[in-house]
Amino acid sequence: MCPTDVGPPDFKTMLPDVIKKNYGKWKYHEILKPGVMKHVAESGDELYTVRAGSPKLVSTDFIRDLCNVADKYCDGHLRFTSRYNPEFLTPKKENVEPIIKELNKLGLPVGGTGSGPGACLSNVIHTQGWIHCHGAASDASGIVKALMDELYDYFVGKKTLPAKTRLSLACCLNMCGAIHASDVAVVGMHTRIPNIDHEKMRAMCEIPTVAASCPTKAIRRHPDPNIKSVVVDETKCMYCGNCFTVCPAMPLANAEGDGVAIFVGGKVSNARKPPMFSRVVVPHLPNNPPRWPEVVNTVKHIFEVYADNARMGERMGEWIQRVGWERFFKLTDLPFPVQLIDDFELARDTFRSTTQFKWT
Amino acid sequence: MCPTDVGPPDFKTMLPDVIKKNYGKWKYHEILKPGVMKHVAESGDELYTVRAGSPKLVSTDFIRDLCNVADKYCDGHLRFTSRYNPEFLTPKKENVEPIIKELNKLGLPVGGTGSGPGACLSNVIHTQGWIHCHGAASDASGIVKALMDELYDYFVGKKTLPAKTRLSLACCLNMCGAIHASDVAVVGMHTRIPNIDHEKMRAMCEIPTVAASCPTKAIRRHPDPNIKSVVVDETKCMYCGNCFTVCPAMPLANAEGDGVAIFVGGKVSNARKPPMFSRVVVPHLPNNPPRWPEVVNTVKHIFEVYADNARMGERMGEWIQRVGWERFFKLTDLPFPVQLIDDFELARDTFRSTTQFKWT
Amino acid sequence: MEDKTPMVDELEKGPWPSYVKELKRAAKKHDSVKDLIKVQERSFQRKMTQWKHGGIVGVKGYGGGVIGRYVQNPEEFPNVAAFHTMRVNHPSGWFYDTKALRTICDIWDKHGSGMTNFHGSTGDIILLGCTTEELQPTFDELSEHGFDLGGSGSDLRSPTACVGPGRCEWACFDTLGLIYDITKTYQMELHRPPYPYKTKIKASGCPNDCVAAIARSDFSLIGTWRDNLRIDQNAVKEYADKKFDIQRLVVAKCPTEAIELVKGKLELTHPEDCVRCMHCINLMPKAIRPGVDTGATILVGAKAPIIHGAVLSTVLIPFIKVQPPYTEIKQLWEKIMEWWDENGKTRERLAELIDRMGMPAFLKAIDVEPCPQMVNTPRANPYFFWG
Amino acid sequence: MEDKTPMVDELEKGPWPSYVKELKRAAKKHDSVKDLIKVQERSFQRKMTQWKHGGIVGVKGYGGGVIGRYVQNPEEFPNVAAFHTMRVNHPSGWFYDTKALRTICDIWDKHGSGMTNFHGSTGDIILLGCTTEELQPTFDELSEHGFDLGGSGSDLRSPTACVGPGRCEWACFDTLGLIYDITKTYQMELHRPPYPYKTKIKASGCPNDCVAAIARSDFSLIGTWRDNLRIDQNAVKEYADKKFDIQRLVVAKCPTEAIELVKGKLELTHPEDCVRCMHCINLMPKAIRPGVDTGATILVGAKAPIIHGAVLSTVLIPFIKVQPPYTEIKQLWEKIMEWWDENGKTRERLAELIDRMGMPAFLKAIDVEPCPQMVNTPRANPYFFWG
Ligand code: SRM
Ligand code: SRM
Ligand code: SRM
Ligand code: SRM
Ligand code: SF4
Ligand code: SF4
Ligand code: SF4
Ligand code: SF4
Ligand code: SF4
Ligand code: SF4
Ligand code: SF4
Ligand code: SF4
Repeated sequence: MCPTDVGPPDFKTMLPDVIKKNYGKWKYHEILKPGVMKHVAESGDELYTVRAGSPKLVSTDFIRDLCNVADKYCDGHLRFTSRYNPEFLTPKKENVEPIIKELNKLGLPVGGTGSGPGACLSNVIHTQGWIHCHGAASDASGIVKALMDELYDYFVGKKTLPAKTRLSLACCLNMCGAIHASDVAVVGMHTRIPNIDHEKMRAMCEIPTVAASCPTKAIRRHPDPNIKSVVVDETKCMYCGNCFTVCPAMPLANAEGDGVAIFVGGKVSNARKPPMFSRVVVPHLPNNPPRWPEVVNTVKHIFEVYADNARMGERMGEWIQRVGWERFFKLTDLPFPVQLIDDFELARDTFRSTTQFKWT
Repeated sequence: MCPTDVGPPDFKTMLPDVIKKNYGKWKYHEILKPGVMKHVAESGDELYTVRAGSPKLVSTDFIRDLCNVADKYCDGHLRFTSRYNPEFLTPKKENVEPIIKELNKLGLPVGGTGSGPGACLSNVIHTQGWIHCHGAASDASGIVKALMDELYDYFVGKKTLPAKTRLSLACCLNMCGAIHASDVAVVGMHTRIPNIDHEKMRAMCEIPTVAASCPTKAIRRHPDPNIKSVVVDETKCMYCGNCFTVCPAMPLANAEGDGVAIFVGGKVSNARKPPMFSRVVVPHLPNNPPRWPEVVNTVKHIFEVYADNARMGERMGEWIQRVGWERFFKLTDLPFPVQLIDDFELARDTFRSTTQFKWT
Repeated sequence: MEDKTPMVDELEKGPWPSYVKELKRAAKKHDSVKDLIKVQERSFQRKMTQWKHGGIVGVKGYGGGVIGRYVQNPEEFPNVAAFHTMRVNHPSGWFYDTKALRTICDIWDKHGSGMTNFHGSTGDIILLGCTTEELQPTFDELSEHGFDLGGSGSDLRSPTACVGPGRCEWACFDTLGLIYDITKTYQMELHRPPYPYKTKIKASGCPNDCVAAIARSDFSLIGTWRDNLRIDQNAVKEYADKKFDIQRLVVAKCPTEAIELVKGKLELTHPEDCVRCMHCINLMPKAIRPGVDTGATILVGAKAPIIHGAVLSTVLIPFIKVQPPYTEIKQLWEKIMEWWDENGKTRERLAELIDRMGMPAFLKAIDVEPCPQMVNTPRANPYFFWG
Repeated sequence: MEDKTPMVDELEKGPWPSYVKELKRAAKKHDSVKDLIKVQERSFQRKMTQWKHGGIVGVKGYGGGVIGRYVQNPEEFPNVAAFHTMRVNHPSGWFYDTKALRTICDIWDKHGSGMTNFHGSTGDIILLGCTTEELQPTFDELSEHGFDLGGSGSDLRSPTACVGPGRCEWACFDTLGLIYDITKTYQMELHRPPYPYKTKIKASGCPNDCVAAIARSDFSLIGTWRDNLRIDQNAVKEYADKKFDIQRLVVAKCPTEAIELVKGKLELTHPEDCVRCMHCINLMPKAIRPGVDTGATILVGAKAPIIHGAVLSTVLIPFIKVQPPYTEIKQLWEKIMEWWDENGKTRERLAELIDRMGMPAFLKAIDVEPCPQMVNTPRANPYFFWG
């Protein structure tokens, strides 16, 4: 009988010596250049970090590649960041350039650090998409690759941003990754009601449960009592997929209707302004694999307008808060369709109850 | 047969000559002293205004008194403000002091003007209370008199405030006067469930209508089918009085439970900050006629703390927004009972979703 | 019932003008007010209202304008057994000549209690306390003298306007003219409740909003301008010379950094950023004025808390010219009323209906194009409809 | 099915590291990934997912940790007919030695597809693509080598921590230690779904919140301090000497005007106003540091949009000391879980339950005193309960 509930390995066994020694006793850090940081401990010890980009969806050989670098320069230690980036840690300054060289040889960019003046774009938090999830309204890895190919210069620091900018993607509005507070979020969205499979419904789902799962009460019993299934009211369905989560007979995928929405202006950190939600600025762009040009261009355009207009150190949401959303739409030249106006539960609080606004 | 639908008199017939002549062509104004303004027209014409306080609930003789003053000094013209204050208008500067003298002789204070540096308190917007309304959880005229006796110096400008400060009162949470956006609002509140008169219920109300009127679904049919009436669930009733509005058999008045709540920090104007709602800071103070000492002292105390701490030109809500509510409670030394935490429909948006706060 | 009213008497004292003094003046002529004072004393003793729930009374041909009121103990207080109030509509801007005022006073002393609210918080002249029999004669006489009732019940309530062009240099449109016109045009809607609930219109000449339209009217018109505010540098210099701290009190408080002091001159360096908040104008009325391409912003949906919490008006039309005969404004209002009337439940105000049906549905129904000025932020949730 | 995958191949190009390249590397060893590439091509062609809705699979004794997945057309893609993912819990802070990593790789090449997510967005090592039969052997071998599963289903999900004391000078408590301890303590809750729905715990060492706890955990611990931040004036001078614009970039952006430049010195002139936003510290890490009386703020209730819109965590405990054995924190969490478990409906997250029952009811149930730090503003509506 194999052991169960052993829990994850104790992180302490995974720490390089310099960290063990200076654990909790760091004094300050410097960003030496994109992707390279120096942390200095109270003891005077130094710790150099090299951060690389990763596609998240990687083979075991990729991980072995990373291990090789770590064995060679980092006494066999490495870590990953909360945004999937591998980080190579070494007390030896002279190892930094060799690590970078090896990583570049592996095709991995070094960068993704910094905030305030001269920030890089870090990796994209993203989800499964068509690689694995049954609910995906868009792909994840594919569209992220297309995006990052275009935004590459922002990652490696050839182009910089006014402040930390977090780009995230989720392939349906479950928003795995909790990307709802990102500077820019790309979200897979259905725009058609579930395509009910009456056969499956009978076999696999309980009708009361299905009906109850719908937040807008769009689902009711099929009018024909012989059909033990349900129908969906087109005028009420908001394509949330909650019914599909509880019942496989209600898939929402639709080649024409599916696509993505773009949300902008969120943040997580408490620096300067409190955390904020991202807001919908483009309600729908089509799925256009493999390179999703509409999505890539829109996101890139938003980055550029932001970089050109925000003040130094101003997160995307802080910038928009300062200049106003009407100015954001003017500067980006994005249309303002009615879908952007909230009509959900807390809609009231998003309305403008003041005469203060700009003509643009 | 008498005429109907004649509509109100045409305001144009009521205007003094200087206004007729300069209608829409005013250039600037000055506040000469508390209660006295000078408006200058493009034409160079001058218009002097003297503003007096009024108890709103007045006799015809009071109005005749005002008319006497207007006849003597204002060519028989006067107006009232949106806060019930009579204003005496004259192109003659030399009439200003005599008008003030006459008004003072009548026992009427002159003041209530100004904003920014050196603002006076204006009149209290208020409602009917026990003088006339069936729903009043507190009085109106009585408590306002008690308040203004104490705050008198702020009206006449012996004491000034950092900025415009609007004090309002409503005798139940219907909030006649829409006092929900006042710097300080006193609101009559019930705290006991309706006292059902089963007899009256049968005679005067339709049970389904009564039940439907309750926003929290606290009302259901009386369990005894012989009693054609309803019962109220104590745990759900929020004493809103909506049932009483539709059915006279459900009065909420209760000598022990009734009292007032204090709301602060609202504003209406769009100057600097957008309009804001007032917020509950004291959920309950007892009715203690004729002078409501608890209420008067609390309001006065809030005025004083505000005057001592806000910056010049800062409305109460602007000040609180700058320093934070935790600081407001610290400075006023008011307790923070759980009733102040929202649990109504948009409650979510009032929670603090950031680590930014003060220890106080 | 004791005739002594010690608690009420207490409120004759003190510096602020006393409503008790007013009651006592009226009581000299009117027995009803004698009883009213006793009723007030009783309320003070019992800490409760002594009035019964409503009752439908009114005048011929009208559905509103009167609030029925009966005392709880008519045996004890027979003179206020029925003590209704009458809402009399006011001239826009609450301007009067003394002749008109004296006329009202005389009529009211003849038929009613001689007590009034000058004014009620919607803006009407409230004639406080009338028997059922005297309602019609009072109305008839008022009507003969050119006065009419205000609103009550599920009707359009008496519209109000700030003093505006009557005395204020900042009025961006003719608030008084507009409101008088609207009041006259919609007498029918004012006097014969046709709607699911009450509805209110208020007009303020500039964003200072001196009638609090944004807080308490279903349809708010607030003056604004599309061009740049005007600055008179000579006057700026006068302020500076008088040691008025322009930087700290004015420039630093501009919400959008639109205005700056540049070498002693006050300049609107970022005119496109000015949100017309009025602050700089308010503080330097001799030096700064609104622009000349003026009009109004229309906002909708303010109301008091019952039932879903208080609501402030929200922007519907960022800019509209306001000129007689006000056709566009009236058509818009009528379209809104039609939608509300068709879809609103009893006692559901416009804001509540918009919340229930959604702002997008509302815009579509009244055929108004969405624009970013309508919102503080676009939605954060992903739940929107197509088709 | 055509073997050509031109659309997928397109994504081998370009500067950003390519997941397609990774797929192709794994495909050399694993037939399943050959099919996976074709499935991806098919998705691109059809613009739709090719996967079926879930299916309950797992390993013995566990209720979570595996996501069942079946392809829609197993005839065409037999090697991914069943293609489940396994969530393997990570060492706190995602620290590894290469030995551990190579072990995982070897086990995964032996039993599964050789494809992974390093990491998933909750923080697990995602082993992507396993047949039903191989699940148990994979688990057994992982377990033998000291790895265990992460969460899935209605359980506690794998808790995560920022790198904290491991490398960051701002860590106000031992994020890694706490999260490791919590993870070990609650293995039961992690592996055998006991709750109405999923629940998450995340810990960030300071308000920068580098694991986004405030956005995505039902129970968020975020480091903070109660005393004053520390300033080293010599280091301030160095920044100034290097022409770093302290006034514009730091002082002017303090949200509360707590910090000021006074004669070249950077002074926390209003320490009581500092809201510990980290901004000044972030910009001048050599000169400014958090205080020394450190601990955490506990916030509750973050979640993604389904069903009532996304929620950010809200302050529950302004300050708590975070020290082993973390008894107080655990007791609090357990009380919250108990209340949620008792009252929550299926698929109702903590935040939604708080919204439904009301924050006051929640506070009462878990016996926490209300304080102003919990709210941005007190309520505006008058609807509160007594008794
Ligand atoms: C490594 C990592 C923590 C970990 O445990 O893995 C980390 C590490 C650091 N963060 Fe972070 N942050 C990390 C994710 C985050 C996140 C979460 C996320 O991105 O999903 C946030 C919140 C993002 C947001 O607000 O939306 C985050 C908000 C910050 C901030 C606040 C920036 C701001 O102005 O809003 C700082 C301060 C700064 O950089 O000035 C910061 C600062 C830092 C410092 C400088 C802390 C230190 O002294 O060591 C570290 C280097 C930052 C850098 O990249 O320049 N870290 N940091 C994460 C790296 C992710 C990556 O690969 O890019
Ligand atoms: C694998 C992963 C995405 C990824 O590529 O990284 C993922 C994948 C799925 N998530 Fe997730 N979620 C993943 C992190 C998240 C996060 C982020 C986090 O935990 O920090 C969130 C937002 C935070 C939160 O919990 O609110 C998240 C919010 C959801 C939701 C919405 C939950 C809600 O209450 O709003 C669902 C829907 C559900 O549970 O029915 C969901 C459901 C799912 C399911 C199980 C689909 C389903 O409906 O059954 C997905 C399985 C995909 C597949 O085929 O493998 N996933 N999911 C992440 C887990 C990897 C890991 O363990 O490390
Ligand atoms: C007479 C009146 C209009 C009327 O049609 O009756 C009026 C008249 C003026 N208002 Fe007002 N306001 C009047 C009610 C209001 C209201 C409504 C209310 O109080 O219920 C408001 C909104 C209050 C709020 O925001 O809560 C109001 C917000 C302002 C403001 C904005 C002040 C601010 O900083 O927020 C100004 C500008 C100023 O005073 O600097 C202003 C300025 C003015 C000016 C200076 C306009 C002018 O150039 O003539 C007038 C003299 C003001 C004074 O009292 O110092 N008026 N003003 C109202 C007098 C009421 C009273 O008796 O006190
Ligand atoms: C007389 C007056 C108070 C005063 O002393 O000034 C008043 C008195 C009453 N109001 Fe009011 N309201 C008065 C202005 C207002 C205002 C202010 C305004 O119009 O600008 C409001 C807030 C604005 C709004 O409409 O939202 C207001 C919001 C209410 C409400 C709540 C309406 C809502 O939708 O939230 C009710 C409850 C109702 O209609 O059932 C109400 C109901 C009432 C009733 C009719 C009581 C009832 O439930 O039947 C009161 C009759 C009292 C009596 O015995 O005479 N009254 N009421 C005001 C009318 C005088 C006038 O015509 O000039
Ligand atoms: S975001 Fe939606 S589609 Fe994508 S992995 Fe999560 S649940 Fe699946
Ligand atoms: S997708 Fe959502 S809104 Fe539409 S029927 Fe399903 S549960 Fe209801
Ligand atoms: S606030 Fe309430 S009690 Fe007072 S007059 Fe209005 S409806 Fe009557
Ligand atoms: S007072 Fe309000 S909450 Fe209470 S029973 Fe009546 S309608 Fe319901
Ligand atoms: S709202 Fe504007 S225009 Fe009207 S009186 Fe007030 S300040 Fe003047
Ligand atoms: S009106 Fe307001 S926004 Fe415009 S410049 Fe003046 S202060 Fe600034
Ligand atoms: S959250 Fe704070 S302590 Fe943790 S890594 Fe980020 S900056 Fe450092
Ligand atoms: S931590 Fe933030 S609030 Fe505190 S002094 Fe620094 S910038 Fe200001």
